[in-house]
Amino acid sequence: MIRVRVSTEPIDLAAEMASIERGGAVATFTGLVRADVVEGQGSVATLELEHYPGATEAALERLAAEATARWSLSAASVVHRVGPMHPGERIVFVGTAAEHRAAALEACAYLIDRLKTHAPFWKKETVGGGTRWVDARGSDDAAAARWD
Amino acid sequence: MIRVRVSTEPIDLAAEMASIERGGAVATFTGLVRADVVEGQGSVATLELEHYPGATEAALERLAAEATARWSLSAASVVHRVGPMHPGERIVFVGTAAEHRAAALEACAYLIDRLKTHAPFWKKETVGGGTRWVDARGSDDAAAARWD
Amino acid sequence: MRVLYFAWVRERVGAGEEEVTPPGEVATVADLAAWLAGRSEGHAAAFAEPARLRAAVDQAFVPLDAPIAGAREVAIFPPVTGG
Amino acid sequence: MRVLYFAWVRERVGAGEEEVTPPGEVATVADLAAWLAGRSEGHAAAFAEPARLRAAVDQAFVPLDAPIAGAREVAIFPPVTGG
Repeated sequence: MIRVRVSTEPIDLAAEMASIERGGAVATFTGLVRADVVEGQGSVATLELEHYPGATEAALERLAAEATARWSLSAASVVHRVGPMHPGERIVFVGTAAEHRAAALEACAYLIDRLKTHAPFWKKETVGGGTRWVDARGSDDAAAARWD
Repeated sequence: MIRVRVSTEPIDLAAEMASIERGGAVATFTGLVRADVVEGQGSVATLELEHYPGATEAALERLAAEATARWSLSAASVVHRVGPMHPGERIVFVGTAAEHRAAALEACAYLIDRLKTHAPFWKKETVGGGTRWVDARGSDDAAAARWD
Repeated sequence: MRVLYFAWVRERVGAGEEEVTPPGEVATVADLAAWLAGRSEGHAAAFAEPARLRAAVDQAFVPLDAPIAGAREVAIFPPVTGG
Repeated sequence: MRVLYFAWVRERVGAGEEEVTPPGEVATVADLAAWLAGRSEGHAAAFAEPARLRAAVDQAFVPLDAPIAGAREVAIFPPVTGG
């Protein structure tokens, strides 16, 4: 079972968990908006997520399908929020289910690592009254590449 | 925040998730009772978990403290069910929170790997009318040892 | 050909999408960006540093030297930062 | 000294715990298991294969050759299978 969703609605963790609980092992990753402090400007007040409608869903489905094939998953779910949000809110949820724990855990790490570099989302922060687009990080490229 | 619980009550995932959602990254692992098929005897009908009261909680707290120190976690939760349960029910929940995803994901894998070999729980299956104690697996020792 | 822009590329161009008909010698995404840079100051600012650009042709991610012949939709944007 | 048994060790012994006063020459957990084996057929069955046994002394996991001098609680059980 592959489930992919991009939405401006808050992520309902209980519903997402319930949808993937099958097999013997379930792993999840949830990313929350952090109130990062930017030097001299205070902390991030809001985060806005932009994406590429159509291409985003296709990219997430392709990642979920790759993980499902590679680790024989019984379920894979990727939910990403877009639009404006605040620190503490859920921005992304990845859930994987498999017969055994190693498969579920590795596939979950794979999906979030690859999502960071292979899905068309862009983050814009509001800090100290100004806005700025978040720069891509080399460490994310490295994390994604370890699964090649 | 370290939270450890051993209980005969079903594991309430929504409550467990809510208790660890802090920082920027949350990883969880949930183990479910599998309806494993035993050759010639059908599938597992019930699973009973025995533990060593006192020593179990101490072992789980030590593992959670080790993970918290090693990965600078903002939260670590380990909940293990004991007593009789059926296929599909949650037997164990591990949750970790950290600023960044690699720490949360690795600490979560560490906790479930170590729990399997370092906490005093024993599984007894009912299959085809008979019962049998589950044997420890060498693969679990190997998984736990990779964190040494 | 439909061209889409995202994030700061969109902001600099001043539009999320436009219909364009590049001349025949515009063969790759990089050629397209260079050609688009001549349309306005905003376009010029958006496409000034090709190393900071990424692209998709008909929703498939491609390097900037990928051909655009026959493409219906080309998207140009910064490196992604989701998750 | 309090001795605790778990899982199939408990089932074979026929009790979850008992108070025992081993003689002075019983120095290690392995010695204790061998000495306990003489108490009944059930004990003998439980402790027949030391390689299949694990132990804790005062709730700390120890190898079978660990000393038991001064221990208040010794637990003997099969390899753990939780999670």
